[in-house]
Amino acid sequence: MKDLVQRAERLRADFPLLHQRHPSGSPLIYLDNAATTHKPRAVLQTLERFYTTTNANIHRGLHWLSQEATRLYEEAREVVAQFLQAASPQEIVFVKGTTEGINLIAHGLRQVHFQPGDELLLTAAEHHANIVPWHLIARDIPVRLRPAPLRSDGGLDWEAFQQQITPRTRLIAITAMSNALGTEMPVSAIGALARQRDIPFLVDAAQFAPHKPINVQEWCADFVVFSGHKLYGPTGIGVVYMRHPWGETLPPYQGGGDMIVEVRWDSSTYAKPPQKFEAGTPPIAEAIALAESIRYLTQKVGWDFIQAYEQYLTDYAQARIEEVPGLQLFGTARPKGAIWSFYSEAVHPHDMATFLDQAGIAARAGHHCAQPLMEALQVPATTRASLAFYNLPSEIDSLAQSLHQIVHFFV
Amino acid sequence: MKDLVQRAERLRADFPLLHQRHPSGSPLIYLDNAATTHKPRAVLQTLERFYTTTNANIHRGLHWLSQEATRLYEEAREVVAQFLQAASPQEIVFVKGTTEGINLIAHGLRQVHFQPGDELLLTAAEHHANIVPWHLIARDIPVRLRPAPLRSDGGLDWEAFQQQITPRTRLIAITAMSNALGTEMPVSAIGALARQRDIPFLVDAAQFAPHKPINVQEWCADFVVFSGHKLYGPTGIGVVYMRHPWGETLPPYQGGGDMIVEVRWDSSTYAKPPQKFEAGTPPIAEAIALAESIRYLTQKVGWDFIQAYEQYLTDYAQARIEEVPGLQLFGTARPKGAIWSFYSEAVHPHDMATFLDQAGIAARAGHHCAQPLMEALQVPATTRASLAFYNLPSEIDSLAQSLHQIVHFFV
Amino acid sequence: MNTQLKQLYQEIILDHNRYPRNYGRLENPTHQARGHNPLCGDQIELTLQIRDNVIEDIRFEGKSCSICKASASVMTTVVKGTSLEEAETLFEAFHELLTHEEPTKVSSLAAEWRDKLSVFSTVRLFPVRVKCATLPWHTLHNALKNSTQVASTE
Amino acid sequence: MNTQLKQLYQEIILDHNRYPRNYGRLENPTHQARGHNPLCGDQIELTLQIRDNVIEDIRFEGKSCSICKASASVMTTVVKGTSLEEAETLFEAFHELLTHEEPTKVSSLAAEWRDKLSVFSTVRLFPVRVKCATLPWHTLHNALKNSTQVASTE
Ligand SMILES: Cc1ncc(COP(=O)(O)O)c(C=O)c1O
Ligand SMILES: Cc1ncc(COP(=O)(O)O)c(C=O)c1O
Repeated sequence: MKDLVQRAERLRADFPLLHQRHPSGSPLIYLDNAATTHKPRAVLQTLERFYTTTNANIHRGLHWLSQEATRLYEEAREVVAQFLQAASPQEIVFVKGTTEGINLIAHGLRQVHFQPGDELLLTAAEHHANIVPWHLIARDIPVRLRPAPLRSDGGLDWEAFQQQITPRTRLIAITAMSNALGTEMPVSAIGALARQRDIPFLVDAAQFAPHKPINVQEWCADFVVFSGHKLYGPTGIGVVYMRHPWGETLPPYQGGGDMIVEVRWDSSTYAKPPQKFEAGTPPIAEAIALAESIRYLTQKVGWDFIQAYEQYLTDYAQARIEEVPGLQLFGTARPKGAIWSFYSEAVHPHDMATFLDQAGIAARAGHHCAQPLMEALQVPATTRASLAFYNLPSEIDSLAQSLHQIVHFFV
Repeated sequence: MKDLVQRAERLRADFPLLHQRHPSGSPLIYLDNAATTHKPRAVLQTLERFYTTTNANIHRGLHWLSQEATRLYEEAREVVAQFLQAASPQEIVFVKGTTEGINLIAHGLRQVHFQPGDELLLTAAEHHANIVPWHLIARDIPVRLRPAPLRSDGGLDWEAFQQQITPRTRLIAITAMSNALGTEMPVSAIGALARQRDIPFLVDAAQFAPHKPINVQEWCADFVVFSGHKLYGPTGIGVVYMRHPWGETLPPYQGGGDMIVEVRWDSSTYAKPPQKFEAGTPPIAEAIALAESIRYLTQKVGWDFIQAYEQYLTDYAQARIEEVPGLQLFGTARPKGAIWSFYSEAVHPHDMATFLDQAGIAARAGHHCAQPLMEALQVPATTRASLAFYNLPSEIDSLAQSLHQIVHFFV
Repeated sequence: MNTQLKQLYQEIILDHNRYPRNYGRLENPTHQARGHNPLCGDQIELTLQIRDNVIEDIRFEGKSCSICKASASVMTTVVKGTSLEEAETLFEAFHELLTHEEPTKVSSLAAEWRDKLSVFSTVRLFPVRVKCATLPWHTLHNALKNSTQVASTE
Repeated sequence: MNTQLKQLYQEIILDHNRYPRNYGRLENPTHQARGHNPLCGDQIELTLQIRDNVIEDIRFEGKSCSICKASASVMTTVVKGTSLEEAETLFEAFHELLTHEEPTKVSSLAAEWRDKLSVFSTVRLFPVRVKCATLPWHTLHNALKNSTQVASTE
């Protein structure tokens, strides 16, 4: 354990933001990593280097800078393809983030896949990003969302899930890891089931991606989406993996430059994927910096360390939070990521977050963009501590200590 | 003149990239500013500062960092509102870029505005970003694009434009400045006409924004879009101005977190504009850095200087390019921005760009995402030199000299 | 626990949070409204008995944080018995107190009201909590307009 | 003008650009195809007369840059009279020449063909121009499959 903690302490040096102080004077303790993560120096340097040495628009230029920028951008696509174990970089589309990614897929499926009355099977733990896009397309093609329930420990109720598959189920779309609870879904099992029945399978990996390695082949996934900013990369960038030949099947999402073959006044023809889905100037610097964050994560930090250490942190946090009187802890099912949601009848999460903030602790209180889940848990909101490999057991001690004080204050 | 040039020389110090050398050893001469611009140090420092001191997700957090990030993000919205002379920051929506902006508007108008057979009036100089989105919605609601012709000097044929307005014209959507020719369109005149007839009016200001100040009130514009990366800001960010009450009228574009009021499994209700149109984590750092690029442009550089100096550069470039034998110059109509497109029967633009590149000159050859315009000009492509306030007359001399050599070589 | 936090969570706020006044629902309200802060989940419902332009009775119910609950509780004690115009004046004074750097309206209120409302002046130093404190008042505002709309502080 | 550029635009390429061989259209082609590089606007159209598995005649037409035009011109002189299999071999050798760091196929070609194709070996040093040189060959490839598809090097 000591080795792991020391390693984490050394890695913190890569993250300038972590060394700040809260205006109250306390050292900053950042436990809101599920909302967004901080950026290692390597990523910031990549941004800086791109803008000061290679900045140019891509694909359309014959000149040196444009060629260099294009090369780096397409290299980033290869890095992402490898990160996901995709069969080809052509299956990788750069978007703004997870939310845009799911909207892009929903828009496409509306046009070529769904019939009125079709059903989507989801889990009760979905983020709004995997709910609202389907409501939006339902205005054109009425489709119905069927959420599979969770067990009381926050794990998926596997029996119930299977029973919710009907002949009308035309998409299974699930989060790989609940952003509110941290619990992991049995993605590969669901994928096998989906493939067996020829149902397209979408995985929202926004929370999973920073915690565990992804293999889209093992998952049998047709679509996988995640966001750069939650993976130690910049804002403004995300990824859609589209298994071949979905890229051919889906119509383009946005129209504009770079996604066309020929444009006439009365019609256009469209490029092959992935260009087909990348209309206009994409987030170039962001894609290149995302590749660097993936390199940093997989090469410098390493999955072995991340998984071992985060497992330790998760257990440690559970033990310390459970000691706080009157706190209800959600999502104890394993496997799970380093995210804990808790609730006290005596202290509203909003009050709790204010108290934590004044102690320098950045935690999140609210519905975590998962209102239906909150309803299922029968709480108005929870307080959530979400960890990264740069968090320390001593920070969890501070959290626990503050929680004790707050509960004591209110009771 | 000398004063202006000296000022430009001093401002170049703010742009690290400009001081590079091309691999051939020549100093880099960047004349591809219509594709994308370089970033002043102030903008890069803002990105760096955000990521190292304030990085957090916005709107949803009670903790200090999140409050600070939210404040900066909303301040950026105010800066943009002021930049455009918008009535309120609520009229400003952050998107990925111009292309996404027009797609967002097209998507909304498809649902609440267009009827099959409706017409859109455009100019013959539109960028694909203002053509293809309308083709995409035409799959659901057949609408027809009516391009108004240009005069032979590249200016809008005003008589013809007016004649193309019919009772079926349900949108006027024009570029304020042609990205291929640099010519300016009579935006305010068109806006007045549109308002008179109650036709919504969309202005693509992607090229206009870096060259001249915008006043959405004078333009009588309902929608204005532009991209950060062409305005000395980062990639991955753009702006949609939506005149009140269009933000209320248009349905949301993408669904997800932060754009909702309440989410249930069977339906959602949506937030007020602009949040309604900003689903998921927006490009936070990018929006904040865009505000800095606007501050840099309007406060440090200043519109007076930009307009005077770019006018000088435009004239200077015209004179020097006209001296090259056999070059046809497009878009001589005034007023115009600092963009020149030219063509030689003897030298294909592709060959020309390769020669220029080897001389360290970054110019663009191609259709400039304006294939219909190329067809109207009866050329397969052009070579384009697009200038910024950091370009120098000596760079134009180098361009002219290279052009002489190239033409000589091929003839 | 720092001083600001102590000022925010003073005894009187904690007291109203633990023992909210006028909690519950009126049987046959003449006016009612629901308020909702979707960002944090605060929800409140007001039922009122208004006769001859006077708020004769008022109750609140709902799930909310302590600031919101205390604010609702204090509000009910303040507005019970006032005319609709007075309630509107109180609403404005309270709103100003929480959003202006140098509020003036609250000082021209009757002493009893002023003292009760002033308890919330520290909330201004916690900008993200301002909406918690104002939600009950926005909801009241809607109820008085007999608006069926859900008040939202977003 | 630097050396690389001189190698790219050697006299023989300029010559084929100025005086393209087999330029025009055949009246009654047995095979034909159009090629298009949407990025730069290069367009070319091939018409062929194929009998008994042999390319008896071939013409090209179109608007394109000098590299593309010269490549088309050289291609027509090379493939005229070859069998379809030989043409395919030439296509592969040419493609490899422009895309591999150490091409081997071209050296096993007959000397006359090898020399003609090798003129384009410098194009590999200008990655964005590779598509210009290969477009005619991709178009030929399509024509031989009697494909009606428009070849695209994008
Ligand atoms: C006039 C015009 N409109 C739209 C665009 C598209 O902008 P972006 O690629 O940033 O979306 C451009 C730039 O390419 C442009 O010049
Ligand atoms: C599981 C999950 N899905 C989707 C999202 C949306 O991601 P973004 O806001 O980056 O689009 C998030 C994060 O908020 C998430 O946790």
